[in-house]
Amino acid sequence: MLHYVIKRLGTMVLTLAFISVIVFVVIQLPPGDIVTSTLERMEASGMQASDEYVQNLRARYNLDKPLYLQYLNWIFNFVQGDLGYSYIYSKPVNELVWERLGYTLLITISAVIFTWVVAVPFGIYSAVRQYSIGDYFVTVVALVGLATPNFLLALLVMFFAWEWFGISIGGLYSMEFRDQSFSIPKLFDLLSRLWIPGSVVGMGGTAVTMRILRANLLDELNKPYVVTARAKGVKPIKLIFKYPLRIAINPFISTLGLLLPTLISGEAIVSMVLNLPTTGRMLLQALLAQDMYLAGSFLMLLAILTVVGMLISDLVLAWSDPRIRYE
Amino acid sequence: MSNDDDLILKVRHLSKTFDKHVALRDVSFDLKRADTLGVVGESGSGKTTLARCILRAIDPDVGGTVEFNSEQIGWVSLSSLRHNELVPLRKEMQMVFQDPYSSLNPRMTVRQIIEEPLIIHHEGNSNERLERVREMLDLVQLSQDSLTRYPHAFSGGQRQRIGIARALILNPNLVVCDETVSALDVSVQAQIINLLEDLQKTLHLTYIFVAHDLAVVRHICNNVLVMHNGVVVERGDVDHVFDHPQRNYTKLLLSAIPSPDPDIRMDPKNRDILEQPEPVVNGYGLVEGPVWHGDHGLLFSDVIFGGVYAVNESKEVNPVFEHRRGIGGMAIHAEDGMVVSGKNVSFKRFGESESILLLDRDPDNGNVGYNDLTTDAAGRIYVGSLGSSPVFDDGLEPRAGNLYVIDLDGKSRVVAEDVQLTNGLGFSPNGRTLYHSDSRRGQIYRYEVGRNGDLKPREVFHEFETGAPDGLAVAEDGSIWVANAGAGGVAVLEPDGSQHAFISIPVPMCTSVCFGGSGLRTLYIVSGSNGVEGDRNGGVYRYEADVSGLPLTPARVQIPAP
Amino acid sequence: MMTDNILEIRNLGVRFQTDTGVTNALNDVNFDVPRGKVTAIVGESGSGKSVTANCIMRLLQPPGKIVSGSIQFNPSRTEPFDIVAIRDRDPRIYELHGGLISMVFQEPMTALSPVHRVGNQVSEAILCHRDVSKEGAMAEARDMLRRVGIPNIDTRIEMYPFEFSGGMRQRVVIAMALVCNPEVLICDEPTTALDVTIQAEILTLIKDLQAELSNSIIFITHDIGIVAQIADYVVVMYQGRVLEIGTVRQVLKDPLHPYTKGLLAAIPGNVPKNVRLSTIATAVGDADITTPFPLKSVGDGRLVSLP
Amino acid sequence: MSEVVLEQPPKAIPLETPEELNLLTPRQLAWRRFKRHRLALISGVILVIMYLVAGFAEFFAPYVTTSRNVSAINAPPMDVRFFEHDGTFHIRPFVYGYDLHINEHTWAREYTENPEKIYPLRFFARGETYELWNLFEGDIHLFIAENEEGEGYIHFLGTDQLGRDVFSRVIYGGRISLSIGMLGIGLTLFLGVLFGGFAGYLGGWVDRIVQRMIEVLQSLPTLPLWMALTAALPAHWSSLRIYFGVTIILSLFGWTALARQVRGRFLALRNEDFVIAARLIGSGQNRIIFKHMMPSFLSHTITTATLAVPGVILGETALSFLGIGIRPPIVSWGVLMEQAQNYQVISMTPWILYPGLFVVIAVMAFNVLGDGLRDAADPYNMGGQ
Repeated sequence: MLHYVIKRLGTMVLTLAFISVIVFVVIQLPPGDIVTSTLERMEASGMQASDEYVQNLRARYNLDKPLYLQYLNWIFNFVQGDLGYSYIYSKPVNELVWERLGYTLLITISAVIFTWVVAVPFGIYSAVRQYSIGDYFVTVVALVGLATPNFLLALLVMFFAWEWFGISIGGLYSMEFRDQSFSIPKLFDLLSRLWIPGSVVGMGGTAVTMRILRANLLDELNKPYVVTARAKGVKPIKLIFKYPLRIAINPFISTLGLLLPTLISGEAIVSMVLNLPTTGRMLLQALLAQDMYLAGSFLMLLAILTVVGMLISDLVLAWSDPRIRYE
Repeated sequence: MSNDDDLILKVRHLSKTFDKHVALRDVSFDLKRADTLGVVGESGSGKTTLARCILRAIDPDVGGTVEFNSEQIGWVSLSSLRHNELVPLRKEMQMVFQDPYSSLNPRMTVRQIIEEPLIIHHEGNSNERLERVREMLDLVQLSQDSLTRYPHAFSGGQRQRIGIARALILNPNLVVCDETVSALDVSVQAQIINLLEDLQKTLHLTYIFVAHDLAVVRHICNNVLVMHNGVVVERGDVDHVFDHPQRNYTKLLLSAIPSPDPDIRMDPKNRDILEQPEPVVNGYGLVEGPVWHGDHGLLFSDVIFGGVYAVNESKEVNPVFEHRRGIGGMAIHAEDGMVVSGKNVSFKRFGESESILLLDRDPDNGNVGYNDLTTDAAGRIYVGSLGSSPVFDDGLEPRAGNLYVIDLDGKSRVVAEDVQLTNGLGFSPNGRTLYHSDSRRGQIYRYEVGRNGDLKPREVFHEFETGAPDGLAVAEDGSIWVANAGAGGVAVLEPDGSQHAFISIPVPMCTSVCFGGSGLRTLYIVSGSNGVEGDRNGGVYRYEADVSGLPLTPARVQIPAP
Repeated sequence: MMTDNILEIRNLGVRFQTDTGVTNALNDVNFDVPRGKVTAIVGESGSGKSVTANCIMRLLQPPGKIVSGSIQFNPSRTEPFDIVAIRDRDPRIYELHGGLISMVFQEPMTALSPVHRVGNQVSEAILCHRDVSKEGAMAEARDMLRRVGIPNIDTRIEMYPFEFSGGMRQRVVIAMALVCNPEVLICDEPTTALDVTIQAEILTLIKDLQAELSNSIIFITHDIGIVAQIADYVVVMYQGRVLEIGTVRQVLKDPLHPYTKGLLAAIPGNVPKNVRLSTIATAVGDADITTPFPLKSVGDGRLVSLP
Repeated sequence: MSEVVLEQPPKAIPLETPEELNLLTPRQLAWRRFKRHRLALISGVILVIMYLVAGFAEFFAPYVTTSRNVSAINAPPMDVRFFEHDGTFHIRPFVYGYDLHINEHTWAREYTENPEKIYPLRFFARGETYELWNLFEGDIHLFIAENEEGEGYIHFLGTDQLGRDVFSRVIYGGRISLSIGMLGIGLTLFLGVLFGGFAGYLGGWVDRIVQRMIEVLQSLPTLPLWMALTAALPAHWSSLRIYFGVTIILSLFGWTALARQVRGRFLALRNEDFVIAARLIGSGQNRIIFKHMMPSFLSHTITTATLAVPGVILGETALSFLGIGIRPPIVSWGVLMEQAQNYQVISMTPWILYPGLFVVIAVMAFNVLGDGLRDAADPYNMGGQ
C-alpha cells in the first residue's frame, strides 16, 4: 500500500508539473501583455509613456526576460506561496484567491455529497428493479439532468424561487447576514443555502454517477460469485449490499476522480449565474484583462484541487479494493 | 546432410521472453515431412507460444533458429527473415486456431474469408478463385450455400471447418493446429479429427498438433513433445512416451487422465514430485564432489567418514574407493579413473587402490589442501587451494588460497590468487568464461579465459546475501546452478548474474550439485549434516531439471609413472 | 434400498423465451438421485445438464422458466417437499440454498467475491444457516478449509481469492459448499476450467470427501473419463431429454441407446490408433434419436428412451 | 479428393440460431439490434429533423436573425389557433395580433391578444428575402403569418428585447450549435484516432507519452481552461474565425477519452485470433489495419464520438452564455441565452430561455442515440440473449 501511495504521489507531482506548463502557456497566449494593455489605457486617456517607463514596467513584471525564465520565476514563486500581484485589483494575488477558492471547495464538496446521496439509492433501485416503471422514471430524469446545462438549471432554480416563493437565492448568505462578520448563525445560514448551488452543480454528475452505478451493478448482479453467494443461502438484501454493490462501488469511486474536473467546471459557471463569491467571475475578469498572475493562480489552484481530489479518490479506491492494494 | 531432405522443420534453441517472464526456453526439435508432431502440456507450459514462434506470429528471442524446408527455395531460416520476406513462404505453412469464434473476422463472408489468401498471393482471377473456394468447401464438407453467409451463422464445428479451409486453400505443407479441437464437443471433435486425418492422407500435410488432451494427441500424432514451464521435458514416439514416461512431469500428466473405463481406476501422482527434490540416499557425514559417470552413475565422496561411492538411477549404492577421507572435489579422467582433491590432487584408477600424485600440497604457501575442481574442454584441470581450511581445523589463521591449472603435460601453475575459500568451479557453454565460488566472501567470480587456459583478472559475478556459495554446475543454456551451504538449496543464476529460481532441499547444508542421468537432465544435489561430528544426515537428492547440464570433458592430464 | 432417493425429478420441463423464439431447454426430464451416491449427468453442450442443476437449486434465471414437473426433495423421509412448487419468498428456499443442497460452479476464478477474505466467505455460509457466533463460524470454516487441503490455514484464511491459484480457489468453493454439510452437492463441471493435473486432485478430493461425509452428489460433466472415475449412476442427456439411466458400468460398458454408443465411440482413447473415430452421426446411423420416446425400464434398474 | 470419406452432413447438430438470422449480414444484425432500442431510434429521427431544419434555417425560419418587429418588443409566445374566441372554426390556422399597454406602475410592457387582428398562417409563402448558405437568394419560407392586407407577424416563441423572433433565432442558433457539435467531434475524432492509434500501434515510449498526456488533460477542469483560451481569441477576429477558433478549443481537450478507447481497442484487436490469422496468411500491414482492424473498431469509435457530441454542444453553449464564445451577429443557442443573465429578465420574459430547451433535447437525443449505437455495435452480441 505504501509503495502504491508513493508511486501515486510521484505521478501527481509529475502531472502538476505538466499542468503548470500548460497553464503558463495558456495565460501567455493572448497577444500583448499587461504592459501593452496598460499603455493602451494610458494612451486612451491621453498620456504618453516614455521608453524608460515602459522598460521599467517590463522589468517589474519580468517581461523583459525570455519565456522559460518567466515560467521558472513564476512557478518558483508559486511553489513558495508567492502567487504574484494582481494588476486589476492592485493587490497581491494571495489576498484575493484563498477565500474564493475556499467557497469553491465548499460548493464542490457539497455537490459531491449531493451527488452521492442522490445517486447511490436511485442507482441501486434502478438496477435492482431493472425495466420497472421506477427504473424508467429514474432513467429519464437522469437523462434530462445530464442534458441540462447547469447554468440553465441555475437560472431555472433562481427563476422559480423568485416566481413561486418570492425569494432571491443569489449569493451565499441571506440579506441580513451579508455584511456581518463571521458568526455561528451566519454559518448556519451559509449551510442552509449551500444545498442550492450544491445540487445545481451536482446535477449533471448525479445523472452520470447514477447511470454508472446502475450499469456496474447490473454487470455484477449476474456474475458467478453472486450466484455462488445466493447458492450458499445469503438472503436477498444482504446479498446485494455485501456482494455486487461492494464491487460496483469500486469503479464508482474512481468516477469521483473523473467527476471532479466536471464539478469544478460546473461550479465556475453556476457561481457566476447565482452571483456567488467564488472563483468563476473573478477568473473571467482576470482572463479578459490579461491579469496573468491572478488568472494563472486561479487556473493552477483549480488544477491542484482537481488533482488532489483524484489522488484521494484513487487512494480510497486502493483502500477499498484489495486487488489494487496488493499490486 | 543427406537425411535433411526428409525433414520439413529444424528448430534450434528457440526461446521467447515476455517482459521478464520466460514463456519458452531453449526448445530444439526436428520434424519429418508428412509427420504429425504433438505438443502437449498444461496452461502456461509454452505450447501455444512455441506454435506461434515457429510461424512467426510472434517473434522469438534472438539466438534461436527455425529452419524450414521450403518447396520453392529449399532450406530457409524463418527466424531471421523480415516479415515481408516471409509472405511468399506463408503459402507453405498455415495455422488453424483454437477458438472457432474469434479466429474468423465477423464482418467477412465465408467466401471472403476463404478467398483472402488467394487474393493476397495473387492467385487466379475472380472466377478461378471462386472455383477454388467451392472446392475447399467440398473438401471440408460444408454446403455450397455457406459462401454468402457470415461466421455467426455457423456452429463451432462448422466454423472450425471454415478455418481449416482458409488454412488449406494455398496448399500448405506444414499446418500448425493450435488446440483446434479443444473447444468442441466430443462428437464434433471426432468429425474434425477425422477430417484432419483424411486431409493429411490426401494432401500429404505435416502437422504440428498443439493440445492439452493427451488422448487426442495419442490418437493422431506419431511423435510428441511434452512441455512444462516453457521447457520440453520429454520427447519421442508418442506411444513410447505415453507408455514409458521418463520424466516426473510426464508421469504426473499421464496419471491425471481419467480413464473412460470404470474398471481402470485413476491414480493421480502427487504434484509434489515436481516441486521437491527427491531423496536418493542418506546416512553420510558430509557428501561432496558429485560427478556423473556414464557407467557408474553418480560418484560422490563422504568428506567426514571417508569413501567414494557410486549411486545409479535405481538408487543402488556401490563403494568405489574406501576409507579415504577429505575428498572435496572429483572429476572423471579419460584413463578410466578419476581425479580427486583433498590434501593434494591425485589420480585413482577405477578398481585400483593406488593414488598417483598430480599436485602436491604446498605448505610454504599456507596451503592445507585443495577443494572443488573442474575440467575445461581440452581436458585441463582447474583446482583451488585452501589457504586454511574450515574442514581441517589446523589452528591456522584464515589465509587466501590460489587457483591452479594442471596442464595436459602434468605441469601446474597458479592462474588466480586471493581466493578466501575456494569452492565450485564451472565453465560457460562456450568455454570462454570460468565461474568460481568463494564461500567465505559469499561471491561467485567470473574469469575470462585467455589462451592456453590462462585467466584474465576476475570480476564479481554474483553476491549472495544469505548462506555461502558452494559447489556449482553449468547447464546447456548457460545458467549456473549454485549449491548454497546454509540456505538449504540450489540457486539458479542466469548468465547475466540474476537469480531466476531456487530449489530447496530439506536440510540447510547444501554442499554441491552436478547434472546427471540420461541427457544430463537430472540435477543431483548433495548435502552434509552441518559438520557436527558423528552426525550422519548427509545425502543425495535428485531433481528433474528443466534444462540439460553441460557435459564435462574428462581430464586428459598426463599421468606420471607411479 | 431401491427407493431411498434424496431427489426425484418428474416430468421437468423448462422453456427459454427470447427475441429469436422459444426453446424447450428441458423436455419431460425424469430421474432419481439416490441417497449417498454419486449421480453423473453427462451430455454435450446444449443438452440441458446445467439447466437441470439450476432447477434443482432454484437458481434458474429469466428468460428460463419451469413450465412443468416436480422435484421432490427427501421423498421417502420426513418433511418432503417439492422444490418446484415452493414460492420465492418461502423461507425453505434459504434453507435449500447451501443448507440442504449446495453447488460448486465451473469457474473457480469468478465464483468467489474478489473483495472479501476467503475465511469470511466460507464462514458466511455457516452464519446463513446456523445460529453460531462469528468466531465459532470462523473456527468451523478453518476446519473445513483444512479438510479440503488448504495449506497454511492461518495465513490463507486472511487472504483474498486473487492470491490463490485456480485449484486452490476451487478447493475454497468446495469448502464453502460443504461447510454446512448439505444433503446434496451439485458439481457443475467443477474441473472444466482447470488443468488436468489439478482436475485429478479436485476429483480425488471430491471422492474422498464424499466417502467421508456420505452426501449425495450430482456431478455434471461432458467428460466420459470423469464419469467413469467418479460416478455410481449415470444419466445421459441430449437436447433437453434424458436418453439413458443406469449404473456407471451398465452405461459405459454396455450402452443401450444409439446416442450413448456414439458418444463413447467418439472418444479418441477408446479407439485404437489409426482407426477412424466414429462420430455420433455415423454411430447413430439410421436410428431415430430425435423423437422423444418415454423412458422405459429394461431390467436391472436401467431405463432407456427407445421405441 | 475422392479419397476423403464424406461424413454425413452435420445436420444432427442443431444450429444455434434460427435460420433467418443466419442469412443476415453483420450490418443487418446491428440494425436489428439498434431497432430494438426504440428510444434510440426516435432520438435518431429527432436529430435528423433538427439537422435538416438547421441546415435549411433560411427556409424554415419565418424571419432572418436580424429582423426586428418594433411593435412586438419582449412579446410573449403566440398560440396557434384554429378557433376564434367566439368559436368560429378556420381550416387555416391563425394567430391573434398583439395590443401593447404600458403598465403604469411598473412601466413594463404588457401585451394582450387582439381578436380583431387575425393573421392566418401561409405555408410556402413569400416573406423576407434571404441568401440560402450565402449562395442562393430566396424568399420562400415554410410559413409566415399574413392577412389579406399583407399585415401580420408570428412569434411562436415570443420576441427578445429588440423585437427579434425567438423561434427564428433558435433555428439559426441551432445551425451554429449543432454544427459546432459535429465539426468539433470530427476534429476530436481525428485527434483521438491519431493519438490513440499511434499509442496503441507503436507502443513503447510513444504510448507512455500519449498516456501521460491523456492523464494530464483529463485532470484539468475544462471550463476554466476553455475560458482562458476563448478569452485569448482576438477581439477583432471575424465571427467566422471565432467560430472555428471556439470549435478547435473545444476539441483540444475532448479527444482524450476517445484516444484512450482507440488505444485500448487497438491493443485488444492486435491480439485477436482473426487478426493473427490475417497476418499468417500473409496480409500486409495495411490490409490488416484497414480490412481487419478498422471495421471493428470504427463502430466503437463512432459510438464514442456520438456520446462525446453533447460535451461539445454544452461547452459552446456555456462559453457563449458567458459572452466569450460565439459572438453576435452570429447566433448560437448559447448566444441567445446570454441575455438571460439575471432573474429579473427571466421573470419578465421567461421565453428567452427556450433555446435552452433545444439544447436539452439535442443533448438528450445524442446521449440516447449513443446508447443505442453502443448496444448495436458489438458484433458478438448476436441474436436475443
